Amino acid sequence: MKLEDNKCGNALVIKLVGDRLDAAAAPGFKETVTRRIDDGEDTILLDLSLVDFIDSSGLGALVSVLKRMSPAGKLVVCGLRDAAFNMFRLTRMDKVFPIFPSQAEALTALEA
Amino acid sequence: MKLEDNKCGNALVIKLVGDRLDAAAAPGFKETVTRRIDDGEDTILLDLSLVDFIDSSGLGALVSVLKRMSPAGKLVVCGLRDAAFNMFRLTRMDKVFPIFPSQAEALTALEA
Amino acid sequence: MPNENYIEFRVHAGLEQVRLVGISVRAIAEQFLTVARAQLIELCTVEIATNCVKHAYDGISDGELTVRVVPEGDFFVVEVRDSGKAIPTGTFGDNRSPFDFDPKNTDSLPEGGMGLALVSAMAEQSDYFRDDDENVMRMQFSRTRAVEVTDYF
Amino acid sequence: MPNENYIEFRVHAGLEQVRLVGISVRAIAEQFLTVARAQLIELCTVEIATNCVKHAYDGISDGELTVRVVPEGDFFVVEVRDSGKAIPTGTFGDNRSPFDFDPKNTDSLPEGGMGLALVSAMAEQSDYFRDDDENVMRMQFSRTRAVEVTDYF
Ligand SMILES: Nc1ncnc2c1ncn2[C@@H]1O[C@H](COP(=O)(O)OP(=O)(O)O)[C@@H](O)[C@H]1O
Ligand SMILES: Nc1ncnc2c1ncn2[C@@H]1O[C@H](COP(=O)(O)OP(=O)(O)O)[C@@H](O)[C@H]1O
Repeated sequence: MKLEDNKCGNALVIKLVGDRLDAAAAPGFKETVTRRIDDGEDTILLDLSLVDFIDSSGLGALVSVLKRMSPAGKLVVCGLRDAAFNMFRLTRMDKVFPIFPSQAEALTALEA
Repeated sequence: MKLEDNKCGNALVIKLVGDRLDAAAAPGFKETVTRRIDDGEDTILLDLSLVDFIDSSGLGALVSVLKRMSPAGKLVVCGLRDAAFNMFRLTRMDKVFPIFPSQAEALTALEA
Repeated sequence: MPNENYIEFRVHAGLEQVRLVGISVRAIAEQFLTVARAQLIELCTVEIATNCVKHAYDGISDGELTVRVVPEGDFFVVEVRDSGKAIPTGTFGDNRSPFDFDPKNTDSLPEGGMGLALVSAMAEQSDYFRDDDENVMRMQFSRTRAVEVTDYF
Repeated sequence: MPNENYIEFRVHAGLEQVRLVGISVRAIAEQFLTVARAQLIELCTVEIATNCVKHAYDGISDGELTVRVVPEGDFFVVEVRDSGKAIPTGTFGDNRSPFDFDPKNTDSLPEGGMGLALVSAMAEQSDYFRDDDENVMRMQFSRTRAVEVTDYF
């Protein structure tokens, strides 16, 4: 899976370019995002608007990178399509990750 | 496959309720439409707007009912979706069957 | 080393199964090719699998059908196998096209015999052969060639 | 008489194949169930097939995976088979849910071990058993029950 980075003010926007965050894609995703966090990024917005399938391996990778953040850091997601949103609700992860409809709304909230 | 009949002036509108006109659906389709023709219908509009797959058996059934019409009769089709339209073009049947975008346009042409 | 990147379907040789395999093959083909090309691949798969049900196994209802999809390399390959009757010699590769009709002459229009002609025209390569006691139809669709429907016939 | 209305997939046990089988199973499920239910069925199929690749065959790369879909009767049944290692006794049917976490406590969140729990929760019935030297996971999804995502957990 390709990831596209984009700095917006303090926030690093990472867009997943690919339609599946599954066992094949999870390791690469986790490695790349972990590297960004270790490089000092502490406000991260994951844009999942192209993703229409997340399995437990993908979700595990999301939890991993969340755990990697410093306590003061912020990691939020946006652009969830139906299948991805259902996966968050199914696993109660919608109570863990702040979820925004779009990049714009997420960025406004992160700046506030 | 279910067929819905509807009389509009002189024309009998037959709508295919089902998404495939294939080897499983073709015999029933052919039998029902043939019966209508034998009952005296001579202006028939086939609405294929729900059909997204036609194979050679389906096409064969369409040709069969066309051949069954009296020389003075008219049989036209409308509502072709991409896959169905491609099938007509691929097999040159677009030169055989008058094709209209919608029921309304077909009916106007049939009345003229 | 055999090519490991394949999906093999095994089903009872019935028309309902042909439909579901066709839908699956299209869904897989859409991962590698355009939607329009994937539709053509579904069509060819259904044509050949329907022939297995109707001709190879005619009447005998306990046959099995195997469809193998190999989405690798330059070609998207679909192989359909049955263990029914062989296609009569000369049927496949017949040069007369059923689509060579006169559109104004209703009597000249084909009511059947179009399936194999469609496959010959749409697959970049198609071969029929016997393998032990099985009939195999192997169709290859180019993954790089962008084909317009109007290119055919 | 065995149920003839099945689709069986045979593939090499690899993650790319799991993806394609998942997509196919969803396309078939959509013929019988709502899009949302079909997505859940794809998810469960992928979870179990991924476990075969990662756990049952760990490292050994020449395994095969069989997924059989039976879209008949009141249940849509998906059966996943491999001939790798058995699931350790007690793993499946474990009652502790990985989703029983405290959302405010990041340390309590699960990074793995969610696959089998998802399947137990989403399938109306799921059973794991050995059949000769194969592992079989059999999942049954009700075709009549209309399930909301919020019904789970
Ligand atoms: N798998 C097969 N086994 C035996 N005969 C076959 C098979 N496939 C095709 N045939 C023969 O070839 C003919 C042409 O097939 P096709 O072009 O698909 O048209 P159709 O099936 O509509 O007749 C069939 O009518 C049949 O006689
Ligand atoms: N097919 C299998 N063969 C052997 N062990 C398995 C199999 N499936 C699951 N397991 C074991 O059960 C555990 C839980 O599986 P699962 O809930 O899917 O989570 P995960 O695969 O993310 O660890 C796995 O970590 C593994 O130890």
